[in-house]
Amino acid sequence: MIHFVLLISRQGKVRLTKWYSPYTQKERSKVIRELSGMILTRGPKLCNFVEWRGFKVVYKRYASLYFCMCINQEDNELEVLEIIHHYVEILDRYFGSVCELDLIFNFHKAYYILDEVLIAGELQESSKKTVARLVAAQDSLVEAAKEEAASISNIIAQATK
Amino acid sequence: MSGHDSKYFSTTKKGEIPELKEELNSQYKDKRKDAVKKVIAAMTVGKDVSSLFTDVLNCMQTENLELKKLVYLYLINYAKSQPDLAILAVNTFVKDTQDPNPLIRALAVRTMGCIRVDKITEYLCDPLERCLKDDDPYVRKTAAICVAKLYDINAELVEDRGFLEGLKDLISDNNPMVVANAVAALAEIQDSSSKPIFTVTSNILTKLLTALNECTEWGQVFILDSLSKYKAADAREAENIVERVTPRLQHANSAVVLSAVKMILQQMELISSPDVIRNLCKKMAPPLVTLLSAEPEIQYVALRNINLIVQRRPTILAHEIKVFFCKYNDPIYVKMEKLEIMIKLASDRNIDQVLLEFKEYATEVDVDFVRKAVRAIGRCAIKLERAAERCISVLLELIKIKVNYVVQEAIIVIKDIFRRYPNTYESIIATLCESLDTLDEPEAKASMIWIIGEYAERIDNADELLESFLESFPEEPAQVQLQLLTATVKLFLKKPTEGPQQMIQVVLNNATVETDNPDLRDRAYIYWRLLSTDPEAAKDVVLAEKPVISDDSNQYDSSLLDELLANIATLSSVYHKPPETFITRVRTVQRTEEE
Amino acid sequence: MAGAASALFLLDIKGRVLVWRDYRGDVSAAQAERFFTKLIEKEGDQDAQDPVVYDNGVTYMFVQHNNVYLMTASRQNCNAASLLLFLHRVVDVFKHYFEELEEESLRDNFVVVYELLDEMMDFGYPQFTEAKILSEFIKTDAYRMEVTQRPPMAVTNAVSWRSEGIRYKKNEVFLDVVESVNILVNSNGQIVRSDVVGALKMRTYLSGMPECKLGLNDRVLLEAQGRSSKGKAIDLDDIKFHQCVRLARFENDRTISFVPPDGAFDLMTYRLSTQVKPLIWVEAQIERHSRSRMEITVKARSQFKERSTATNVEIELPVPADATNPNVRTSMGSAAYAPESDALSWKIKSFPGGKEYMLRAEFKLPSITAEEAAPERKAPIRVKFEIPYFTVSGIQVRYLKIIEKSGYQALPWVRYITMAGEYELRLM
Amino acid sequence: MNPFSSETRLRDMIRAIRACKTAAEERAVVRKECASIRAAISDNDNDYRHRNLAKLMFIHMLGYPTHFGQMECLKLIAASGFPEKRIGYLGLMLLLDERQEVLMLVTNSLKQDLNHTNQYIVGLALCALGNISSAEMARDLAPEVERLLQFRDPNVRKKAALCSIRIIKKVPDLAENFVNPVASLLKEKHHGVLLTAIQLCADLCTVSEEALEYFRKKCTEGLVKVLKDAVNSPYAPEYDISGIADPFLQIRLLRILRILGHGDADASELMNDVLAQVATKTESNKNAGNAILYECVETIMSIEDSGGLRVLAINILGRFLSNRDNNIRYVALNMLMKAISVDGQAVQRHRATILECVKDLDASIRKRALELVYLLVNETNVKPLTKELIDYLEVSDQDFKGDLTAKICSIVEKLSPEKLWYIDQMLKVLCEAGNYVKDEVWHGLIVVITNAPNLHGYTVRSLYRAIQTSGDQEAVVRVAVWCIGEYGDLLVNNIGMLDLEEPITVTENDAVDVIEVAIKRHTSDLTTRAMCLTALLKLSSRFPSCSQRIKDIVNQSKGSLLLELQQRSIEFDSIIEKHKNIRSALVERMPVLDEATYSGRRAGSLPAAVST
Repeated sequence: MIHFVLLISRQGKVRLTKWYSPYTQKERSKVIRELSGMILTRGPKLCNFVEWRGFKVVYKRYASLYFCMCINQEDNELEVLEIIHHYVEILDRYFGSVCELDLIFNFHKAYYILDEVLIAGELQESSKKTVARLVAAQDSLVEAAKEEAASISNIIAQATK
Repeated sequence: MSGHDSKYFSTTKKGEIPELKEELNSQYKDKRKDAVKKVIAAMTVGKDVSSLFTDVLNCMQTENLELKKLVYLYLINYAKSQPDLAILAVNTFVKDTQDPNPLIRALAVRTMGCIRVDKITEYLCDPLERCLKDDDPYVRKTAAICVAKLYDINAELVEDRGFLEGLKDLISDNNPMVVANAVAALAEIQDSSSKPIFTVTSNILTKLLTALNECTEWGQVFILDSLSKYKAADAREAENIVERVTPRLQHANSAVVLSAVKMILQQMELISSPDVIRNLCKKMAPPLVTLLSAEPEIQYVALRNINLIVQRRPTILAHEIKVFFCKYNDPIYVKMEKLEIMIKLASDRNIDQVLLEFKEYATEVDVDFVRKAVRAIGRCAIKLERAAERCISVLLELIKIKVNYVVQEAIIVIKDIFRRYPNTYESIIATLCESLDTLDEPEAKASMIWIIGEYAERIDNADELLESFLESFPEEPAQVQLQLLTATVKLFLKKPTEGPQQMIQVVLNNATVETDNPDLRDRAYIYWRLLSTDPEAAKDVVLAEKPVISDDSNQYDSSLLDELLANIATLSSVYHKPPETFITRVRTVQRTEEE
Repeated sequence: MAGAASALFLLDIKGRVLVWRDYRGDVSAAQAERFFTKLIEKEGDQDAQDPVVYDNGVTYMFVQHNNVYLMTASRQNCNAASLLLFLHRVVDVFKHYFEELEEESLRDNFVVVYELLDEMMDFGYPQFTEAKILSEFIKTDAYRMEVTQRPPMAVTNAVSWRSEGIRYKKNEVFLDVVESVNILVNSNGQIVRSDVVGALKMRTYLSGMPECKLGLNDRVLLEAQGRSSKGKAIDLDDIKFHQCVRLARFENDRTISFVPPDGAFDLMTYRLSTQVKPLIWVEAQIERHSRSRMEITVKARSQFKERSTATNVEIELPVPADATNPNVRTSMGSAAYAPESDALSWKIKSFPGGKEYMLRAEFKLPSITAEEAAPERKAPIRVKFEIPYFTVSGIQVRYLKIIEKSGYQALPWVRYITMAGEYELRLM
Repeated sequence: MNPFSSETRLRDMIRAIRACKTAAEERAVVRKECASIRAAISDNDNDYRHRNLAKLMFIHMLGYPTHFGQMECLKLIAASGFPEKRIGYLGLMLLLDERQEVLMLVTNSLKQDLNHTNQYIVGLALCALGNISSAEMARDLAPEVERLLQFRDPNVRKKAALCSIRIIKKVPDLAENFVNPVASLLKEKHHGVLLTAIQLCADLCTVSEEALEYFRKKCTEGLVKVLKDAVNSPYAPEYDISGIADPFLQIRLLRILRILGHGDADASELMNDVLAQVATKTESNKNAGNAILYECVETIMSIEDSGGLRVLAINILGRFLSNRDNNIRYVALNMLMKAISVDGQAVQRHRATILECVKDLDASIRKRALELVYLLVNETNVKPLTKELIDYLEVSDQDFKGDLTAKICSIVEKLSPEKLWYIDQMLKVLCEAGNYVKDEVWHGLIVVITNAPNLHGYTVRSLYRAIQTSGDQEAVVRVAVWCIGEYGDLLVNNIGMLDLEEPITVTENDAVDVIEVAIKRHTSDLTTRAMCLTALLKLSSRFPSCSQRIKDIVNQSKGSLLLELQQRSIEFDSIIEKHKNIRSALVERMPVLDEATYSGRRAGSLPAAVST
């Protein structure tokens, strides 16, 4: 089970956090501090796993961003690396050559996508295409509502002219 | 997994090094300069550009000072990893030390000293010899420091080439900055050598005191620091020296002030006239107080030092306690030190106000600070007999707020108050016992257990209270176990009834065969043997009269204090530890560092 | 006790090395960075960390400025006061060079930074930190000339803060006497501490090498000169001088004589520890009506002579961090909620002596409390103000003589002002 | 009403925050923003609610309190439109977690949304419930979720499956309700559904023995077939990862087979073939393939014995261990830990490689390898292995010394062939890293020393030497102080010399010196000083000529603020001064703690050292 997902930039800034197990606010900041200290200082050739408080944290660096997932001792570290990559590829498709700024200004979209990939700390979907389709469908629901609202306000505007 | 990831989020540059190599060898001066800048930039962000060594070296021979500085900087960084190539730089270095421009001469000699490659040091000697006698003081002051550099790399060479004498000559130099650097260099060399190399004679003293008036603020610090080791012949000389140094107390640079204070305190040891002493104390107070308006980091150093100074000369700041009251925005490290000094300066005269402050602090949010404030109240009680009662009533007020860590901290100090004023405040024991089951810190638990054992005859249910701890005996930390052991023995000796008898059996068993802690076992066996061989003797031993504790336990013993005071302004005075406890000589040999 | 820094580091806000200068080769950047990033990570709140830290044989000392840490590492028993102060001076020098010292300015100017680090410190010993003089021979790119520079005489001169050959068409000196009143009032309304810190701030625009002499109504001096001076003379507790002032001379006959640096500097500071009546007195009453509503009533009173007027008065009243919708009424001035400092800020442009003003404010609080709500720090009420043409001490500049061999005349302009320093009144 | 229709303002805020140079600046910007949001909330501002919530989420991510905005999530969720609900649920999941009481207020909205006609709204509700549900909510809403396992759209079914995992973890006794629905999901073709159903199945098996039995009986065969199909499936771009068809599915299948096969020969038998196929056919040049192989080896190691398969697995292990990729080496060490109980010999063959891994640059690998070495060590290899580790202790990282020391001590203690060797090794460790050892280590050492009467003299002399060179290691000082107190007579008289020993000359005063130095050392802590006092009492009896000097030292602690020191000092002073007659009886050799009792207790109180 994935206990939490963290996205930390090389500068130590938090870009996304998702907690599937309960941690208090205080613990959360402590976890983030501890892990960024451990992970950001690791050299490039070292393995992508760090042992931490009886858990394992699998991380992978993409340019300036570190994607981290915390899992149980007995979970498959190599698979989690694939899950991270799976998520990154979906992000890349969605944003079209994703960059850090996309994730900063559209952080909510990164969360929406993550919610189509993981629930309860488990993998939900192995098809990137399906995820993309589901996110797009929901985006267009929002678009439709927006247009409708615009036209209603138009009508009201017309009527009250 | 790798290979196909780089396309995400990335903009990586490739082939940086070859590109730089090409630019470094460009025929255009500006391009070369830019390239060297790029190399230094890469070096700065931690990239390994050592492979460009020869190419950068080629840019060394230049009229352009800026470029030269950059190349030198590069050399300092990589010479060690490329000692054979670094030799190639020697010629230019030597040439530069003869340049008509003093800036370049100094730069060359300064840089060569930073290149810690044995083979280069040999070539350094001749130029250094020249530079020590250079016409330009800027070059001489640089050369003076260079001798210390060389000594660090190869002490023998320095001695053989007579540089120490050269350095000593510079003490008589007509330029104060040169004198100051020479003194700094000599002091450092002396520090790392067991041979007597540099001692301040009265002749040197005079020269240095003269230079003191004219050199830069940093130079003044070097001079004052090395002079503070000077042992005056008698009180008169000491007074003379002090007179020359006191004006420094008015300097705006707080390091100069602290070093002057150090020197004055040293000389004061020789002065016996109470008037002079009083006068000096009066003079030192205002500058010490003003240090508290400096930057917080400086305040911190000042406070650590003031802590030492008031241990030796309490009168200096006796009337200044208010300046140590904490301000809202003081960093916590400043607050903690202020508290420490407030305790030391607390007196019958000011205790009421001090207590109000402590009480205020004890309701702050920073846990460590609150704890320290609570403890401070207790320490004042111990220190000031007449104020003890007021202190205790404040502690009881705080206990009533029922913040767990405040209660525990209070119990710890109250135990000390009991030992300071036996048979005076035991009436509050009942209040303390109310908090018994909330204690979870070993020291607080141990304190409470001690209180119960010590006053077992006055606490009706002492046996019940102690018994409640027995069950968890094996899991308790050693500190608590030891107190439980002693308290039970006391209880048994005071009330040798059935209950305590059983308890003592349980405890002794737990503390001997049921534990592997050798110290606890020893302690238990000794009690056991004592109780079984001679119960009367046991009473005499265990319940023996205790000397009353005093508050000087917070003071350093005199020899340590001497040493720390001699080290005012230095790290030793910040740590309150003699230098040898934290200085580990690693000298040039650096531990192998990756990267 | 000799000792010096092994290296000097400029680090970013996360503790990573931006630029460093190795002076002794016995502390590596990797080692320092590893230590320092860990230190920062451990302490969520950087204020909590002592500025002097020991790790594995090395002492690190650091100060922070904006988003940059300046840190020395040392393996010896070096002079901590001197090195920490040196770091602050390095900040000043960088500020002089780059306007503002921050990560970006260091990155943009790393070549000059290296040059300065080389000049300001040698083998870990502080050497020279006069920004004005440094900038005569270490130039930023914009002013770099191809002519070879030489070290200015001042670098090694007894007068290390002023270069020869300064010329002004009009020779002028401005002297501001600024007194800051520091006060601490405890929650019982008692003044527990008060003092006045004064500074003589000078700006000199003088040609050549002027010799200056300053005369104050210093009681010690006047009495020594046998002038009876009723009421006019004052006692200055602790005087600190800029390094240009001849200390020995002052010690001898209380004469303040000096060759001033060019431009702005603090000639002297002094302290007055006599208790002063708080110039502005503030009282606050707080009522919590329920979990979700609170009310503050504040009275502010000026306790100085009516002929003086305090200007730019700002009274900062602490409020809970999650307060909502302040509803404020004042009898004078305006008040605004300043969430960035968890306070209500009451501003009164002009506050004549002997007046009293009122403020009443009401806040709403959210019904849901913060998770594991840490007790809030008990901030005091803080007050800022300025009172022009007035000093608490009564200090007076009797004369400022300027003598230069060319014999020009330069008249000093003197101003007096009193302002609030650390002015804190603790709340109940 | 797009929740982000006024996106510019959110962007502006993010920009403003990004422009801050220091934490203090950022705090100021955030606080101002929060204040205006609080004002809007208090005005019950509908238009900007979604935008404010988005801002709060960003602020929350930076670690600032946002409790005042929690109710806003509920309001948005209760709105009718999808856009409001979408942002409302996101806020709910980010700003709240299962511990907040406010969360209960959302149960009703959730229930409605789980029954909504719009499948995406159902999806949002399932997702929220799956991520932050409390036990109470799980109980209340389980029937809804159970029903949704049969929803028409597979994407809702898969969400319901994962949501069920959260429910049965919170309320295990609900497990049985889910068994039947899951069994039918396992027959589906949709990968998402299959993936999540298998996961749910695995979790059901861990909470319910009955569920396990049921699935073992009914589903093993089917799942084997699914795996076979997956392995042999033709290229399907949608699920392909570097040439492998849906590794996520394969891994989950291998995992569920492991659970079903464990302890059941029949079930294991059923999966033999397919496991062999996976083990031999999977490409091992990409991470995805290795992830499958890793999972497969674990399954082979866990299910009931089949010699042939095990050989395959061990071979894969060997290949992994010699891989240059650190990730692969790391998981290889992991697998070796599990393989050790199955085939110890095979693992022993890799000992040299593993030992090298202990010294690896990578802390993660070092730690794994050290755990493994601990399991590998036995009577025959303990000496060389210990030597290697102690040698390495000298040069190892500060951070690693604690772990390393603990393991060495544990090994030496467990497998020491003779006492002399044990004592020598422990002294080496203490001298090198005495500040890193835990109390039980030096306690244990003293137990062993006391139980070896013929070595008392040798040990106390060795310690006398050790404290001269390693006086800065607290544990060395303590053990030395104790032994000198107890065996001081053997020290000064060179009693019990071993052949290998060099004689040394130590006077009674020299011995007392050592204790005096230790008690006065600035860095000595309370325990060490207290031990010094006891040692001094013992020596006052063993060395009567030093009695006065010892009394003086003891006396110095009489006014100590430290309780223990004061009490001891007073008692011991009284004994030395007034009760000489009984003194020697009090401090005669201390009864020895029976080693068997001791180690028995040790074994009982300490959990097995494996995989901590």
